[in-house]
Amino acid sequence: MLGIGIIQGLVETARNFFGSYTSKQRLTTVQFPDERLIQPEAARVFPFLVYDTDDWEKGLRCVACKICEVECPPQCISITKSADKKPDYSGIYSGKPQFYPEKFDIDVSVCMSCQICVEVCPFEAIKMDNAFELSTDDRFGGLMWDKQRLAMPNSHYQAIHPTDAAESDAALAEKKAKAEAKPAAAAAAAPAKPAPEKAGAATER
Amino acid sequence: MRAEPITAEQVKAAIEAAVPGCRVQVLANASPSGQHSLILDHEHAAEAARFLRDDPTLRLDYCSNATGVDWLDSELSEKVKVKKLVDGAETEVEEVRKTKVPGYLEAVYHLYSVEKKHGPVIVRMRTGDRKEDVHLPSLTGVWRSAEFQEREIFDLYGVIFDGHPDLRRLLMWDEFKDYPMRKDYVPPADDDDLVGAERSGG
Amino acid sequence: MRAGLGGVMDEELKNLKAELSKHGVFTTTFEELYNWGRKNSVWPLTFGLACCAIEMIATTMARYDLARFGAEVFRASPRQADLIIVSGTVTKKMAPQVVRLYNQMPEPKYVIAMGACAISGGPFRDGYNVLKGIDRYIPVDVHIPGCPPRPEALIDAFMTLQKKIDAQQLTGEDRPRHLKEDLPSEFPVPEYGEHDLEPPNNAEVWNPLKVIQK
Amino acid sequence: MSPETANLEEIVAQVPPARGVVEPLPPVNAEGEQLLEISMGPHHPSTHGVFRMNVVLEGEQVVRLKPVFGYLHRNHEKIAENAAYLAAIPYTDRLDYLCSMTNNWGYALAVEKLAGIGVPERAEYIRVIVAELTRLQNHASLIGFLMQDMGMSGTPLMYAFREREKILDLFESLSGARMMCNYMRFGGVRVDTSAEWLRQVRELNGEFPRFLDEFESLLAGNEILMGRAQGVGVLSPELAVSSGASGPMLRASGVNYDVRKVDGYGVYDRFSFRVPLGDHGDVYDRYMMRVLEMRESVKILEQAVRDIPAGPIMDPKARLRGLRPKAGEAYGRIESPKGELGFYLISDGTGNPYRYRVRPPSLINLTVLEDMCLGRGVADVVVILGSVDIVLGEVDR
Repeated sequence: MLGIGIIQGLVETARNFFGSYTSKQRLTTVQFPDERLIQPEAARVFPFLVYDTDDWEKGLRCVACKICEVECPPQCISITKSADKKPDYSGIYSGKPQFYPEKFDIDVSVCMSCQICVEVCPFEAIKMDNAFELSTDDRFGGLMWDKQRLAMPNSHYQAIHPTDAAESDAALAEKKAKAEAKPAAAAAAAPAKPAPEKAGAATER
Repeated sequence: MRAEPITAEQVKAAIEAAVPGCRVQVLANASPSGQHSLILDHEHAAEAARFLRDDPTLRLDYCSNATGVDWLDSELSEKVKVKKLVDGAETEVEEVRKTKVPGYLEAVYHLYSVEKKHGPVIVRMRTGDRKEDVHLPSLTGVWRSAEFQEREIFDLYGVIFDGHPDLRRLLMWDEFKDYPMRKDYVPPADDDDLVGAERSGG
Repeated sequence: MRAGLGGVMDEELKNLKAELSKHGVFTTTFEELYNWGRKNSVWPLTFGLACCAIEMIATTMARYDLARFGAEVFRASPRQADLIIVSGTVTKKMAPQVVRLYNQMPEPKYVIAMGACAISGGPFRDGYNVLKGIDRYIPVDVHIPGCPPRPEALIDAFMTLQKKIDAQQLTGEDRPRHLKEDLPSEFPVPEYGEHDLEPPNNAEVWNPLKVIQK
Repeated sequence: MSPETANLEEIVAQVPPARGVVEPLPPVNAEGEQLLEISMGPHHPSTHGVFRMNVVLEGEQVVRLKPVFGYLHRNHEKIAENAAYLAAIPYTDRLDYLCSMTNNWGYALAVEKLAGIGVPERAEYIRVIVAELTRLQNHASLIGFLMQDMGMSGTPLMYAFREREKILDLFESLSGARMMCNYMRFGGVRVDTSAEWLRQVRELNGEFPRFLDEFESLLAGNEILMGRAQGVGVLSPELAVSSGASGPMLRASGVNYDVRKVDGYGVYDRFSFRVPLGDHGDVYDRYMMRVLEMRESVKILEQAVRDIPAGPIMDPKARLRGLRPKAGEAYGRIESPKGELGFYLISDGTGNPYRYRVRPPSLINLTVLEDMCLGRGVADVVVILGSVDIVLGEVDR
């Protein structure tokens, strides 16, 4: 009979309508600013630079090797390498002085959030943040992030991506242990360096 | 369900047997994919294509992909050229002989058979050069799927397909003059390099 | 009208209003009412360009429900729309159409540049057919970085826009663009050239940072 | 189209030639009635983006329809030719932006062919899982959009997006992004799935048939839908094959050709699933094809999640950076939800592909748009276009 299909469809809509009063399955609205979805751990939006210790500038892990700048698909990273070396504040380079980025800019108006910079970074220095409320009316100032804007403590990374952060900390600790084992083997009684919190995170794992 | 792969040599032999005078050249592919291709000459390309489509054993009725490639003028330097030079005595001197290989544009067709479920057979055609002699026969009459793809090749590479029913630009606007996918295309200069400006300013 | 009232008076007025509302008396100014009405009935144009358009559609769907912010109806005609969300890559072939749509919208009108491509060309900025940001031809009110921005980010941008509307004054030097008679509400539509759009940008709108040589 | 019954000459004769547009149509037809030329798009709510059709009407009937492309031509191929092999993966996400996972796969498959990289078994299974999830969400949203085009304002699209969000949540928790997953790598996938994630897939997969039932009782028997869709936009199997149509559009015309079966790429030959075929090749068949394919995808998912082996997810020989395949070329194709997605790569031995070409199913499926629309009304054009399932990012690239 003509109309049966339509009535069937209307029954379905009615079921959804009334169901929305009882079932969370059918009423999926998230009242966004007041109520937020829990972002999954893997969520990524824009990169940030990890630093250890309390000083963002001294503690940046980045050594300005420029791998991310080269590999970045949309070429939105711009790095200027320093002329001098800074002491190893972050404590992950076994005390050896390292170059540092004099300038590290990411143009987030170009960034495509692909995470390739994170994958290619050999120093665990750049990671993905999950903050997304970034709308601005400032076209140039607001979307060109310099290294101060990009710097985030390692604790932030541990907070937003706990699993990945633990892995990254462990990898660093292992690397450090290896690096320390070499001189230790050569000069048997080398004075132990003050262990930063990294080692602790690794043993916990 | 998968059919036996057909080799490029088999197809070449079949075409040459069926289309008298057709010059077919097998282009070997060194990559692990092992997809070798056939270069057809212009005069017999349409006929050969029709044969490939209609031959009951090949039955390549499905032209999956048609695309253009731009090969720039290249210099082939052959180091192994061993030359005899009479310099008092006969000596063998290694000489680097450079031969200019003129560039050309190429149209590549990937053919499959829906009926026989085999493929791909890859067919190529090459233009004489990159400037004047850029004509190729259109295969739209054989496979309708080439219609838009040949238009795209015309648009982006500047290959003129003779016999195409509607050869207009596909993606760029009609007033556009360049062929942007060519390797030597230079995009219009951007008066302000924005990234540089931001970076030194900010 | 706020014009003529100083900052101190403003503060006092606010306190007075708060005090009154405690007693059940609600007061408003014409400006507040006007802005309140405008900010809660921003109708966007049904206008999708690329990837971000899918996130824009997702924003209007059940889970994120942009309708909660007064953007209930997406209008397909620019004549009925207040907001154009430039959601995706603007190509050079498309740019004249975007400007034309903007011109056809009645004042007051707003532009949200959603996603990297609309702001600056984004990942596709090196393409020969890609416009490096829609702000070369029309003024943009809110930029959302992201590729594509999450639906929440679009809602956030929408709220930024609402705040912006709310803060607008009806008189004085700082009054918004649509109340200044001498400012244009339409912008010239670029034309297809032989190699590029002509002109490649609208100098009246496009105001990039100047290169500072170090 | 079985070889026994097919009379070759008849088949070949049934393919109408491509139509030219060389001379403009006269402003009036033979009876002196005015012809009307309208430009649908690039800003049109039913064109799924920035597609444009120049339509010439005689009364209400379409007498000519010429698609105009390029409004989203963002030079994907040129950009990829100037970048490293790795850098093109996130760009492939943005081709068919509803199906980033299958785009990744198509490109990864072509590069793996080009460079001779193997893929571990677990990665192949993960690829199948994410590809079939992609198919589910693509087909669900396509049906929503198609119904929107028919005038069912909002409801089916709303339901489809409700389910789509669940799948996007899975993608996000796996890869970090809802739409632009950037998940696959040459020789495997980027991150491993957790047992919890697989459990969620199993759960979603268990619930999905219920949604499909609902969807079907909402739509399939609807008389208005039947009236609008049946017998509209008929595509003959001969023309479908000749015009390179692929995916659900080809199979709706009754041609049994599914790259998953024919090429058996990945581990698809290990799963039992059927290839649904249509009878009439009209809009309704194309709609039903998506519904039936979703049911098959559910089956594949069930088997894949059940059988997924443990093991590595990356080929040990594969490297992330600095891939330099030796000179040569490769064409790899997969069955994306839109149709046959191919990638054609030519390597000249450097770190960038010399030629990088995407075979876009959306564009090639539009070859026959005019043939399907001729003689129909304007309202049908919208529906026929909707049933082709195009995404402009892929049409124009």
